[in-house]
Amino acid sequence: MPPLMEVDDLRMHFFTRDGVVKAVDGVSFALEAGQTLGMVGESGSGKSVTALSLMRLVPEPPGKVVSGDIRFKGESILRMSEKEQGRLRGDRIAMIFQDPMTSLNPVHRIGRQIAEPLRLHKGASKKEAWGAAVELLAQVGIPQPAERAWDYPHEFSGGMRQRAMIAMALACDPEVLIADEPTTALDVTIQAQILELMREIQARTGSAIIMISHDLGVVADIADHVLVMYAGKAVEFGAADEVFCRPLHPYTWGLLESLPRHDADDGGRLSPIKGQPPSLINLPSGCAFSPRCAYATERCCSEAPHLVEIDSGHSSACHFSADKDFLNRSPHSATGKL
Amino acid sequence: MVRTRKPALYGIIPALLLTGVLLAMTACGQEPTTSTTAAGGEIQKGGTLVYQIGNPSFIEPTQAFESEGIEIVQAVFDSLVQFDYLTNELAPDVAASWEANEDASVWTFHLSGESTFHNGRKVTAADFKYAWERICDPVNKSNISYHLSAVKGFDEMGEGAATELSGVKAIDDETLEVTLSYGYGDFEYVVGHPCLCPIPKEEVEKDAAAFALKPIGNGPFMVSEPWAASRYVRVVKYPDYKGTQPNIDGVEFKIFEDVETAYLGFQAGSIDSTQIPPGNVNAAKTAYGVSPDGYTSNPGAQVQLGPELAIYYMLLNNEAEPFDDPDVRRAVSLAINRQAICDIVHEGVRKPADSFIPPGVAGYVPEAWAYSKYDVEAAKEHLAKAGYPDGAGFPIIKLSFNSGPGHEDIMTLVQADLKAIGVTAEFDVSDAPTYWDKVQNGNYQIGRSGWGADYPIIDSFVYSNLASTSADNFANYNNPALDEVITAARQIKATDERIKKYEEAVAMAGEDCPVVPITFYAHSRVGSARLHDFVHGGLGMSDFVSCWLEGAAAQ
Amino acid sequence: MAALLQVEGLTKHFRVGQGVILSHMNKTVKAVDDVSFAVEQGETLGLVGESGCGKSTTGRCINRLLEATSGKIEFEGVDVRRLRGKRLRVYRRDVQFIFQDPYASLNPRMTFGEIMAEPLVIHGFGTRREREQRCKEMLAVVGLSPEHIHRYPHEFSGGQRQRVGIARSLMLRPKMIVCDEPVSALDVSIQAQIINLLDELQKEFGLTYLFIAHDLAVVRHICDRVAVMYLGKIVELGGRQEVYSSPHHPYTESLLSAAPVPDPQKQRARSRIILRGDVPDPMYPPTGCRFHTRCPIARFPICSEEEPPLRSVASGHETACHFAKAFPISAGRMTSGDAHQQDPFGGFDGRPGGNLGDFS
Amino acid sequence: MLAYIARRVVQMIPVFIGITVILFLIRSPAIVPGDPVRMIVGERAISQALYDQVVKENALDKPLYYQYGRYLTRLVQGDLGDSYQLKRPVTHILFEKLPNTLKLALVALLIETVIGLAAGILSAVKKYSFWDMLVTLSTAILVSVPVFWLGMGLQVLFGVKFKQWGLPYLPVYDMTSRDFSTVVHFIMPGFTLASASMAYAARITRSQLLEVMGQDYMRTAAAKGLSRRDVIWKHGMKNAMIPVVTFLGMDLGAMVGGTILTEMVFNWPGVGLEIYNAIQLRDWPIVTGGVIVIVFMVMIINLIVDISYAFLDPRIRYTKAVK
Amino acid sequence: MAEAPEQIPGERSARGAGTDSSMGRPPLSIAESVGKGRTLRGDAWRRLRKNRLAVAGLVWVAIMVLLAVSADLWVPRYLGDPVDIDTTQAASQSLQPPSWDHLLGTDRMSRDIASRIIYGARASLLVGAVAVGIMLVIGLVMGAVAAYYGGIWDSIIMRAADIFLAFPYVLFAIVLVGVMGGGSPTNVFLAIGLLGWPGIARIFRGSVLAVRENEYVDAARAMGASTPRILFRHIMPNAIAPLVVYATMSIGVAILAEAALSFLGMGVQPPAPSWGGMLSEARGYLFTAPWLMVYPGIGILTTVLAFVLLGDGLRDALDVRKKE
Repeated sequence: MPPLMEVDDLRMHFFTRDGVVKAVDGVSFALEAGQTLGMVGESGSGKSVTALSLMRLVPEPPGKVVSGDIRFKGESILRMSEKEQGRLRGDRIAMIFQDPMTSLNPVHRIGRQIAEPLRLHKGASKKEAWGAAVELLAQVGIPQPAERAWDYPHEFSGGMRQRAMIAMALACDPEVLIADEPTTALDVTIQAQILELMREIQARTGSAIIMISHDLGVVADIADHVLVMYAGKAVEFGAADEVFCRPLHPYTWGLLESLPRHDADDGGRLSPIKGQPPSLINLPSGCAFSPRCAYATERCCSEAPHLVEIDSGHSSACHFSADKDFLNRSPHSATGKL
Repeated sequence: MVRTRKPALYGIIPALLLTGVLLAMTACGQEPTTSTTAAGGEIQKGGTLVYQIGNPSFIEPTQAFESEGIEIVQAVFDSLVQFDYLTNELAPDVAASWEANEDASVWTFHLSGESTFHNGRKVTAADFKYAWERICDPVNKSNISYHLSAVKGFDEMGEGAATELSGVKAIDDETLEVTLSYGYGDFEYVVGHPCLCPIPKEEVEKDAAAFALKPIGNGPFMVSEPWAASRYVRVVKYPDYKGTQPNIDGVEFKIFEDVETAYLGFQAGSIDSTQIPPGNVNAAKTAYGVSPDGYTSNPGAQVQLGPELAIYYMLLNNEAEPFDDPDVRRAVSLAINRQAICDIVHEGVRKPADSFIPPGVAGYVPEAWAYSKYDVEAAKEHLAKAGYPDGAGFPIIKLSFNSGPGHEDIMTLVQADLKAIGVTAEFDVSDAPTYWDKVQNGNYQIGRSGWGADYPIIDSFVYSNLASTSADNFANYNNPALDEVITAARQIKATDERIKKYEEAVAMAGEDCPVVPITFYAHSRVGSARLHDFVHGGLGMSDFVSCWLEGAAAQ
Repeated sequence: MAALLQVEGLTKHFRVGQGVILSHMNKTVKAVDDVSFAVEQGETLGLVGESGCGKSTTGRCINRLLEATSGKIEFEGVDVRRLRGKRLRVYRRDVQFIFQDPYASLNPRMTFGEIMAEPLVIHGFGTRREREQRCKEMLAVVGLSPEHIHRYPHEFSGGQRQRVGIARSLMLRPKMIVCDEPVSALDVSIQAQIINLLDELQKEFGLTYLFIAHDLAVVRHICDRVAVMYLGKIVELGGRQEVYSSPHHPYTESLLSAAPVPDPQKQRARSRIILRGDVPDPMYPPTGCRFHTRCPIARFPICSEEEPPLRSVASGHETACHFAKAFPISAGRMTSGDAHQQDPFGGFDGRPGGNLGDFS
Repeated sequence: MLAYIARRVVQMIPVFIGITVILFLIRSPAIVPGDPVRMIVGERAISQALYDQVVKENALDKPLYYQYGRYLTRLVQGDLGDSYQLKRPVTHILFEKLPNTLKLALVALLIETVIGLAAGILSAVKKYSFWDMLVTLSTAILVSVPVFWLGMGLQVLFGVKFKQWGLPYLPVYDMTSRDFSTVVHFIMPGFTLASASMAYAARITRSQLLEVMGQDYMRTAAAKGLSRRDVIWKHGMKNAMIPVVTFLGMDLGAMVGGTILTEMVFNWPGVGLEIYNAIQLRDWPIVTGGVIVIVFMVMIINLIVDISYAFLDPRIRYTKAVK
Repeated sequence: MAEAPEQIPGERSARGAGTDSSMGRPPLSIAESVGKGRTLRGDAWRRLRKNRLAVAGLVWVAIMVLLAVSADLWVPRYLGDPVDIDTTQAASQSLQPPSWDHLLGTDRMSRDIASRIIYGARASLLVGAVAVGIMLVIGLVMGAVAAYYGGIWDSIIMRAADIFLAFPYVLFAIVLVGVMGGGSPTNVFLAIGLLGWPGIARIFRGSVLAVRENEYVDAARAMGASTPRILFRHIMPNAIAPLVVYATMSIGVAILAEAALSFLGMGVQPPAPSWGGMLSEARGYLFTAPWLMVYPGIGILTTVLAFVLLGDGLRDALDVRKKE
């Protein structure tokens, strides 16, 4: 049986006046029901575009899928008609966006917005859909849902809006829930509430979640699988414990080393990755990370590595990930964390 | 007499609308044309004539002072006497006969007794007294009271010291006696003005506001519905009218703010008679044919270009340097190429003025004013004589006038002509009220004016503009000898004698050249192809009685 | 020795306009309410809290970008709030500011050189050439190439711009720098670069930092002492070690517990406190302890009736909780599982135990 | 909501007073040259007694502030004075003309809304297409063309030439006739008056719609599975229309005041033409009275727009009413 | 006042300029560190140049300005005097259709229309520029005061702006010129300028308020910059962009307003040529001499259009959001 959702060497490029922006340039992963995939990377690494591509929400033009495939239950989404895609969206695959402030339509009532997917996909009557919307609001923990459904988004607080967004996404019991930085705009205590809610929902509905975040902590908290992205490419993929505790890619090492911790003293000095992320129009030849990589060799500058499975279920896009000596040079091994 | 300068007209296309506001008699030279149908066929009855007018301020006789209002009054009311549309000859109307005393200071009018108001009541002498007092009553602030300024008691009433005109007496229902403050042989013409008609007191007292919108008169037409502001005034024929019954059923006076729009409507076929906007005369001549007498429109000869009894002239401030010197005034007058103005601005419709008195007014003498010709060399000579050889030392002067394309064009040409003799003139343009303020206060150097008589008498031109005692003598011309001649002339009862005396006065003034005549007005109108025997007279009034509409009855 | 900066009873009210023509109908928001702390020479004090807690306002009041409503701010023993004219300028020379947004804090129409030279120009230092020289040096200090002096901000990434912002703050050799969320707009790898830079500059120039941030980890990394703020009040103040490893205020503890750590195994093992509801509207702050509407241990009337003062709980460690000592830390702690049982979705009505809590 | 309306109404008062002050000064002898008595009585010679009477009747001997107070008091009672020329109450004169101006403005608003919105939506939805270019260019031309020139051109072409060529034509000349209220009479003047506004409406619609299409909630709507069409119509339109409706409302006010040129070219018997003629005659009561009437209407329209704006946009409706 | 520059503070250790810092960080390599710094203005200019319509507008404006400025040098000699007439010849030269002698024909007064259009451009551009200059001066001062001082000043100025904005533009311009007594260009400038300032003031005020929110303004204040410095160095340059667009468009609007006033006989007075005045003269010749109406109308249309297109282009070019 094919996996619930499968992405195969996806390349989404933007054709702009200034050149071709390779926003997503080779991303592959598979997702099973009930799994949570965390997608991490810095801004511009292509994680959001990947998520939007899964929903076919990237405006085309300027965007264009130049190669690769996205399959939902073995069926290629890319080859579906627009109508079929529309039937999938919001029904089988739903999405939550980063900024709950702007992602809700300011001139429609919350209840109506939540009811809309039901009316669209389930053919519910206005009344039924409204009732279901109130129900959903209750499920995501909005007090007095029957009254609050009549509110407009600006009358909700940030946390409540994100709950409403989640309710909207959940309306049709989707099989895949894509969350694009759902907590970035929120305070940390509210973030904890939202993450808790998502965990709760997954436990109840068994849907798969794709959690996109730049915050390694959030991903570590919620994901069981992690995809690390850099400059439009997937550089590491594996189970969360593996990726966080035995990272294979120097970029992942760098990320973890850059991060101060609030749960322990970190010895006073961070080890940042040097330099700046590359321009997506003008990617360096070879490994995109090579200019910033402390371990880069000549081969890295000329030959682009592919995502290769090193351990079972743990892959990395580095020429040297299979090299045990190389891995021993990682800061993780030095500090004995490996 | 109305100085042709009042209202709305001046804003947009003043020169054209100026043609109106004249009434009187004329004169010699006009062979009455037989007004039978030119295009053949029987006179047909019925139909409504659509007639373009500007937007009137008033349509009731007490207040009407612009041509558009007076034309309506003319159709709706009959005065004591009337003028023939073509010959301008005096004829009886409500008054069957009249006579004056020796020095022409007491006039007695005998009413025919046939005229009735549209409400059915007979017109009496008292109705005239009522109407005239209404005009003179300061409460009504009428702009036309000057017509009656010769009547005894006029000043007292104007000052509020008297409530009636002591000079006007209704001896009985059919006899009206008018005593004047001074002898005035032309008074019989004055009472021919359409606005000096009788007014039914009972209607005004019932509802003055309603009367203002739907005046009730004694003329061939009656107003059929209240005046629709800015849109139209409709009149229909008055069935009980005792005079000549009109051929047409009525007239729709369609109100247009500007002639261009009206002319568009004419071209599209929905207007029967309109003025022709400047620039279209030649094309219209070709398209519609020219009326041979200039006054009568018949199919195929629809363009009416007849002269009117009015003159366009330059005012020179005779009191102030440098125009206090007659030679300077003569130089200016000689410098102006009047023919060019007529050709360029008026498309040849108007004629160059060679006197201050327009042809058609009894007393007009061709080339009476010797300096009113175009002679650059002579102009330069006079200028040199005044001490400004080739304009050297001549101050830069201000050429004042009220705004409006017509005046601007003429002044542009005048400016160019003055430049040719070395005189630099700068424009000083203002809106009409401001301009007239300046002129009245003598606060100008060269200005412009137009003058048309309300009744075609030479006195209207001579006294008002040239007598030092006249309030309208804006040129501030002061010649005591001339004043004496005019005073003498006014008291002569015999018409021919009187006119002779006036001719003498005109010649005297011509030598001094106090003002500079430019052109004699002429109208430029066009009638529709279904319109027969339609006369628009030299007095600016249209005859709606004798015209008829082809095929109108069938519609 | 007196502290370099001494803040006592700092209060800042904002008026929120609602009046038609006159402003008498306006409401007041107490953004900062009676805040006191001191910053010693050479140390870094962290000011941490969620959005709207008043930490940035505090920083701006200290720098006189905002005028405090009341309270005392003393810098080197001088009352800052009374400074005018030239003396204010001298003070501003000594206390510099680093802003959060590297995009908004640099004038887009000025080159890096002009931006960096501006403090020198304002204070009348150096000739044109000297200033340029100094800019080049300082660019090198913050890790940029001196050639960039003629370049414009929009040509650079956030991290590079933030370096220029830092360089600008150093041009006048200040004694103290107020850093207002200097790294929160930056990506992880760049953030680490800037943190290290700030660290090094402090050592190099003997700087004192007032470090304002919402990221607990960054604060822990860079600060010597930490003040935790909630709704305009300091709820806990103490050394980094003490506050992070033995927080006395339930809010501090909740905050620490809510921030996940980038280690799945550890994260799973951590206990969690899920706070109820949202931060109340600062226009209508709760009575008593401002945290009581969300507090996991507020079970007594005193919490909603009496405002707890900041009390010392250990040497150099103060906290503003009525029960800071009565309840050992563990007593207030709940696992996530507990929280669910009590209040499945965090009690969004915001009225725990019938206590008032007028927020919406 | 009531408080919001009340606040808007209260805010209108100083503006209205300011306007009356300016208009009062404009007609006062302090600013306008000339003797006000002469303007009132016209040019005929009058006695000193009558002169004094006019001065007294019009309080011309009183100080300026007194005159203003008198003016304002009468204004509030709906008395705009009598016309110098026509010697009738200004209100009567104006209210004869006002319906014509309003009708014309409403027709223009209709034309503006239909064409402007359609063009704006078309060019936004088909951004960068040929249609978009066409709309962009033609709106630029429409805002640049002098209305009187456009009006003249339309008359010549559709009124006269078309008739001459035997094509269906539009009436241009008999605006004053009895059947003046028929629809065809309104087409050309309406189009002329609406020309520039139409272009602005199209531009605003386009930019608003484009702006809205870039908003996050549009992506949310698409993520729910709505088709592109539904996303735009169900989620985009209402948001985009809020500023457009505001513009249309404000523009109705502007058009009421901007009819002078159109009325002149089409000989349309409206307030604008009346004011223009009155300026020529220095008939200040009509001029200032006409301006006051128009300004007052503009203010009322703007107030209605503001209030309806609050109804359209829930963010405004409730923010003030929360507590 | 040339104050001797003070020593730069804290010059404790002589640090090698340009060399690696003592912390051993090499300068970062920047991908695009080639070439000179790109100014915002340069960027805007580059974007403007890509907009063909805007470039067309700019070129047309330039041509018009050039024609208007150079008119005295050649127009009277080659095309004919725009004002002077030889009355003896005028009748025969009147209303000539376009020909090689008179490219755009002659008017009733026999003057060359091309010549008059060029001089009319001078009048229009002058009115546009001066009127917009007046509204800019008033508007900038009012807007800046309202935005920077706020409070009561803001209220007064903005209420005053409301009062002026409540008057319909065309109507009030006509009334104002009517009151001041038409016929003087000064009155036209003043009327258009007086009516235009509230727009400028509002935009500038809004713009200043928005710019003032930027942290770089705070940064300047935190450094101790004086109010004038903040205003002129930081706020003005950044707040001016929308005004540039608005002012450009306003020139077009002012030209239209002047044409309307002249058309109504209240603007530039004959015989001085103006486009509106020429159209007013042309009214009677719609059929007999259509060129009288066509060319001045095209003159107005194209010139205003040029300013509108230029304004559109500037708006896009100066829009910061459109960078990237």
